[in-house]
Amino acid sequence: MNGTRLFQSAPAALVTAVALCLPFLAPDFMLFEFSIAVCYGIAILGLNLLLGFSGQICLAQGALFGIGAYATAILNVNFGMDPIATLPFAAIITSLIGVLIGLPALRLQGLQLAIVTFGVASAFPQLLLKMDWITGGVTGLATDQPLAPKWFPGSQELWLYGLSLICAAISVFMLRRLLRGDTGRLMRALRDNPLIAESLGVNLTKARLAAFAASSALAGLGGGLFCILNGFISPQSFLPMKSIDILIGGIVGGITSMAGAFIGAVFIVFVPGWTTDINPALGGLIYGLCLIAMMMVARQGIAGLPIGRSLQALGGIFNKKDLSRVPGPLPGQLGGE
Amino acid sequence: MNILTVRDLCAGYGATDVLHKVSFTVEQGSIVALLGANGAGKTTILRALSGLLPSRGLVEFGGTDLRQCSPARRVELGLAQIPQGRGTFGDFTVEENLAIGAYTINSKRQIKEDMERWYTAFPRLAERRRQQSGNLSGGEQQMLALARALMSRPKLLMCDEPSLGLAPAITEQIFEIFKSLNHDHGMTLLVVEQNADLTLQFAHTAYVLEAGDITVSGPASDLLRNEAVQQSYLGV
Amino acid sequence: MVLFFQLLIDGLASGAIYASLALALVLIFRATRIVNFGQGEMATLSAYCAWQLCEWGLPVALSFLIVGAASFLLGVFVFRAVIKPVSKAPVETIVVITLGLFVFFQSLCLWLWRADQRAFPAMFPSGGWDILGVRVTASALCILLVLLCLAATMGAIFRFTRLGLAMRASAYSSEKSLLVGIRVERMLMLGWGFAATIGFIAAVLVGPRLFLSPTMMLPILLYALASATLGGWDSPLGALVGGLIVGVAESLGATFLPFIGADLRVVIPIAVTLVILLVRPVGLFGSSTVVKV
Amino acid sequence: MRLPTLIKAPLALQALVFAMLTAAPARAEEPSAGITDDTVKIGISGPLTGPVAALGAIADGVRTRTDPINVAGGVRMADGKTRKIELLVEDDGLDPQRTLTNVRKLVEREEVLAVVATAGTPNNQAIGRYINQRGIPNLFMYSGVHELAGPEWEIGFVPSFTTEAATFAKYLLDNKRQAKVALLYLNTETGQTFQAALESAISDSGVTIVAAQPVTSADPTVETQLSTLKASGADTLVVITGPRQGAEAVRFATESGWKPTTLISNIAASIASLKPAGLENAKGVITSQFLKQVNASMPGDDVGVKRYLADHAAAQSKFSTEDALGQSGYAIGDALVKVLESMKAPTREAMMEAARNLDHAQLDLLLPGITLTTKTGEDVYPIESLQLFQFDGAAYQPMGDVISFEGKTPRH
Repeated sequence: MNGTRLFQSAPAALVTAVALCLPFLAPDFMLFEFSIAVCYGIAILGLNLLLGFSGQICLAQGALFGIGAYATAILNVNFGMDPIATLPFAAIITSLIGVLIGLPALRLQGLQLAIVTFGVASAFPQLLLKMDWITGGVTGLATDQPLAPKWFPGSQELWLYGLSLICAAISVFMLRRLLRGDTGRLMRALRDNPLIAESLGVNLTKARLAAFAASSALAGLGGGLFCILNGFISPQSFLPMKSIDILIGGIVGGITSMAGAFIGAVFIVFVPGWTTDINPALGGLIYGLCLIAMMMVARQGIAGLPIGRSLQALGGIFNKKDLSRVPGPLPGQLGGE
Repeated sequence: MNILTVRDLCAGYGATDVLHKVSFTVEQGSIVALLGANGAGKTTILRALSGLLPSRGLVEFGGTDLRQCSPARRVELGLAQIPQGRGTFGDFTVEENLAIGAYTINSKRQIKEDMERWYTAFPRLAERRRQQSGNLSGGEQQMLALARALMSRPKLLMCDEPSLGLAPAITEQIFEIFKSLNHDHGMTLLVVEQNADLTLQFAHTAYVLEAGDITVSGPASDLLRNEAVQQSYLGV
Repeated sequence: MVLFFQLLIDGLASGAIYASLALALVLIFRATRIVNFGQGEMATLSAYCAWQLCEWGLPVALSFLIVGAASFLLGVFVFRAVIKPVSKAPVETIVVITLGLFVFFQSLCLWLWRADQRAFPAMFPSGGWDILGVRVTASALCILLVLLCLAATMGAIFRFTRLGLAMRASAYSSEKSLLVGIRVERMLMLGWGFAATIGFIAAVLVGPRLFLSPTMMLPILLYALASATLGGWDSPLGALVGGLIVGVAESLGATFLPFIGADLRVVIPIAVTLVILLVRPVGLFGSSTVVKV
Repeated sequence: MRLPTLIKAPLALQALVFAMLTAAPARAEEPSAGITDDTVKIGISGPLTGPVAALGAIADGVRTRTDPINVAGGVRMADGKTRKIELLVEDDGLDPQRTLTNVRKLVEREEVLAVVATAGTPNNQAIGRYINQRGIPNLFMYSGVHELAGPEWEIGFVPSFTTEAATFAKYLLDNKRQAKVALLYLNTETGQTFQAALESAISDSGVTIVAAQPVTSADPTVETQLSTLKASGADTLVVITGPRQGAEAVRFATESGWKPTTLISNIAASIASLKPAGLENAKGVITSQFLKQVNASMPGDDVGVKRYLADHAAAQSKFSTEDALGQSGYAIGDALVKVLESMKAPTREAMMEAARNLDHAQLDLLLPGITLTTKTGEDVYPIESLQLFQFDGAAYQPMGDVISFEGKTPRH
C-alpha cells in the first residue's frame, strides 16, 4: 500500500504545488477558469473511482454532474439555502440518484453499460426541460453568489478558488480513505476479475453500488460547485458531450491517478479554447488530433508520462519499494477479447 | 533427419529474456517432449517458434530459416501449434473451427476430405458440428483443437500442455491419439507438458527445461530412469 | 387507427436510418471488436466528398463509385495510422481515440464545407403510395430493401466465406488467428476498410433524408447504438431488425405514451436497450460470447 | 401552462441583480477600458464549433461590416474622434459556461469595451450577472427573448418571438379566419415563448391550435411529429424550429400529400436551408422577415444590398452571401457602427445610452420601413416590425406592407 501511496504522491505533489501557486501567478479570470477545472476534476475523480478502480465504464458522469448543479440551484432558489451549505446535500442527492443508475449496472458490463449510461446522458437535458416546474426549463436557474466574507483579504475569485480547492481536498481525502479501507480492496478485486471476486465471496452488489454511490457523490459535489461558480445553470450546459468531455479528461489525465484527474480537467477546460485561439476554423480539428496524439503517446494518461515516472523515481530514492503502476486487466471493456 | 533445429534461441517479454540460448532438435517422425516446471519457459519456446514472440537465434524448419517468416508463413510451411487453453474459437461452430483451421489450404476438395476424416476419427465432433464450440466440454474442446490444428496438414504439430484441466482418462485418450498420429501418419510432434510421467511413456526423446535453459536431454526411456528427473518431475 | 399504421410505417422509415449506421458499427465490431464512435463522422466525410464530386459535374453513379473506393482507403488509412499503433492499449484508450476521430472528422467537414445543410443527391424516387390512407414513401421502402440486401450479404460473407471467417477469427483473438495462418493485421485493415465503405453506403442512403451537414450523423448515434445492442453486436441482420424495432418503438411511444411525448422520445431507445440487456443480454441475434466483452 | 413558472425565475433574478447594481460604484467620465483615441475593442463569443457552428456566421457577419470600415479609416464617433474597431472572437460551442468564461477573458484580459452578438438565450442569461456587476454593455444579443439577466446592460436585436407570433396571428386572422393550426415547435425558450404568444394572439377568434408537437435539436427526424400533426386534421402548419426540421417539415408536407398553409419562422426559412427539401416543395411557404432578400446573381439596385455584397467580397467572409445568419451578423455590425457613431463620450455608460436611444436608425440590410428604435426605460426592442413573404419556387415575394408593432411588442 505504501508504494501505491508514494507513487500517487509524486505527481500529486506537483499538482498541489501548482494549485497553491496559482493565485500568485494567474489573473482573476484565469483563476475562475481554474476553479471550473477543479469542479470537473472532482467529477473526474469520481469517474476514476468507477472506471479505474472498480472497472465500470460510465458515460453519464456529465448528467450526474448536472444533477449536483441542479440540486444546489434548486435548494438555493426554492428553499433559500446558502449555496455553500447545499454542497453536502448536492453530493448526497446525486449519490442516491447515482445508485439508481447503478442498479442496472449490476447486470451490465463494459459496452452495454457504456451505451445505457450514454443514453442517460442524452436524455438528461430533455428531462430537465420536461421538469421545468422545478428546473426552470430552458430559462435555467440563477443562484445567489456566495460573496467572500469580510475578513477575507483576497478577491472574490480567490475566495471561490479557495472554496474549490477545499472541496477538492476533501474529495481526495475521502476517496483515499475509501480506497484504503475494505471497500477499496473490494473494488479492486472487482476490477481485476469480477468472476474470481465473486467466487471469493466478495459481495459484488455491495461493491458495485458503493462505487456508483461514491462516484456520483463526487460528481454531485463538483456539479454543485460548478453551479456556485457560474451563478447560473441551464440544460445547455449539460448536454451529452459534457459526459464525453469528462471521460476524455479522466483518460487523458490517467484513469488510476488522482493527480491525473485534475490534470485531465485542466486539459478539457483549456485545450479546446487554445485550439480555437490558434485558428478558429481549425480548432476542433486540432483538438481531435491532440486527443488522438495524446492517447498514442501517453496511453496511461498524462500522469503516466515519463515526467510523471521520473518524478516517481525521484520519490523512489526515499522509498526503495517498486513503484510500478497499479496493474490490472482492463476495466469496463468496450472491445478486445 | 531433423525437421526442426533450434540453436541459441533467446526470447522473452519486454526487456527481460525468459530463454537463454536454448538449443535442441526434433527428429522427423518422432514424438519429442519438452518438460519443465511452471515458468521454466516452455510456452515461451513454442510462442517463439510460432513467431508470436520476437526471438534471436537460429530456428530452422524443414530446411527453411524461420527467422524471416511471419507467423502465417510458418503455418503455411507446416508448423502448427495447439496453444494452451485449446486455441479454438469459442463463438464459432465446430465446423467453422475446422474450416478456419484449414485456412492455409487452398484445395476445397482436400478440406472436405480432411473434415470428413477427422469427423470419423472424432465422432463426438461430428455430432456437434453445428454447435458453438464454446459450449463443448473440456475434452471435446481439446479434440476440436487437435482436429483444428490437423486441418492445416502440419509437418510438425506442437502442443502446449494438452493435459491441462482434463480428467486423467481423457488425457490418456489424447495421448493415445498422438501416438496413433505418429505411428499411422508419420506425424512429428513436439509436446510441452508438466505431466512428465505420462508424457515420457509416449515420447521418443525428451528435454527438460529449467529457468530458460535445457538441463537434461536424451531418449525418453532414459529420462524415465534418470534420478534427478524422477525427483523433480515424477514425484518418486 | 390510420394514425397508428402511419406511425408504424414512419417508425420503420426512421428505423431504417438507425439501422444503416448500426450496420457499419456492427461490421467494425464484428471485424475488430472496437466500437468506433467516429464511424458516423467518417461516413459524413465520405458523403461530403461524393456531394462535392457531383457538384463538380461528375455523374452521380461515378462519384459514388469513386468515393466508395476512397472510403475503403480512408478506413484502411485510419486503421494503420491511428488504431494499429495502439492495438495493445487498454480499451478506454481506444474509446478516447475513436472519440478523437469523431471530433476530428466532424471538424474537418465543418472546416471544408461549413455548417450549412445541403441537398444530397437522392438515388430513389421521391413519390409514394397511399394504402388505405397510410402513406408509404418510395425512398423509405428503397432504403429498407437496400439495407436488407446489404445486411444479408454481410451476414453471408461472415458466415460462409473464408474471408469472413478469417475476419471474425481475427476479431475474436489475434493470437489464435495467427496460429492458424491468418494475416491478422490485414484482416483488421480490411475490416476497417469495409466498415468505412458500408458507412458511406449508409450515408448515401440516409443523406437525402437527413440532409448533408457536418453533424448529420450525431443525432442518430445513440439510436444506432441501441439498435446494434438490440440486434446483438455481431449480427448484421440483427442490427437491421434492431433498428426497425427501435424506430417503431420510438414512433409509437412518443405519440401514444403521454408521459413521454415527443420531447422525451430519446428515453425510448434507452428503455429498449435496458430491457433487452436485462432480459436477453446477447441481444436478439447475438451469440453468447459477446456478453463477455 | 408553463408561463407562470417561466416568469418567476427572471423576476427573482432581476430583483437580485437590482440589489447588486445599487452597490456598484459610480464611474467617472474618463474613458472606459477598451477604448483609446484611435481604437475601440469589441468582443464576440459565439459557437464556432460543434453542432450549432452555423451560428458562427453571425460573428463573421459582424466582421464583414467592420473590416471595410477599418480599411476606410474607422468610425467617426460623436466625441469627434475616429476610431478603428478591433474585433475579438471567442468560441463557446453554445455552452453557457464557456460563454461566461469567454466574456470574462474578453473583459479582464483583452479589456474590451463591450460584447456584441452573443448567441443563445441561456448564454446571455449566464453572463447577465457578470455584465451587470462590471457594467459591460452586451449589445445586440442574438436571442429572440429580450429581457434576460442583465436588463441594465443588455439589448437585443432580432425581433422577439412574440413579435413573430403576432405577425403570424395577424396573417391568419386576416386571411384564414377559421384556420385549424398545427404547431411544430422547438422545445426551448424559442418555441415556448412563441406558442404562448400565438395562443394569446388568437384567443377569442375562429383560429384554433388543434395540435402542437415539440421537437428537440437531438431528434434524428421529425416525421413522427408531422404524422401526428397531419392526423389532427389541421389545415395550417406553423413551424418554429431550426433550419433542419423546417426543411424536413416542408418535404414531409409534399411527400405525405398533406398540403397545409405553411408558415415558417424566419430562423428556418432561408432559401439556402430550404434547398435540401427541394425548392419546388417549398412553393407557397409563408414567412416573416426583417432582412432584405439578397440574391448575389441579381443584386438589383438596392444600395444597402450592393454595399453588403461589396463588403462581403472585400472582407473575404466565409459564409455564403445568402446565409441569413451572416446577414443578421452584418446587420448587427451595422447597428454597432450606428451606436458607436452616436456615442457622446468614450465610456460604457455612453455606449449604453446610445444603444438605448436609437431613433429610427436605418441599416443596410433591413427591409424598407423597418428601423431600429429604442428608448431608455420604455422600449427595449430594437426591431419590432416584420413583413410577410411568400415563396414562389424561386424567391420570396412580399405579401402586403411591413407590419409594425413599434412600442407594442407583446410581453412574455
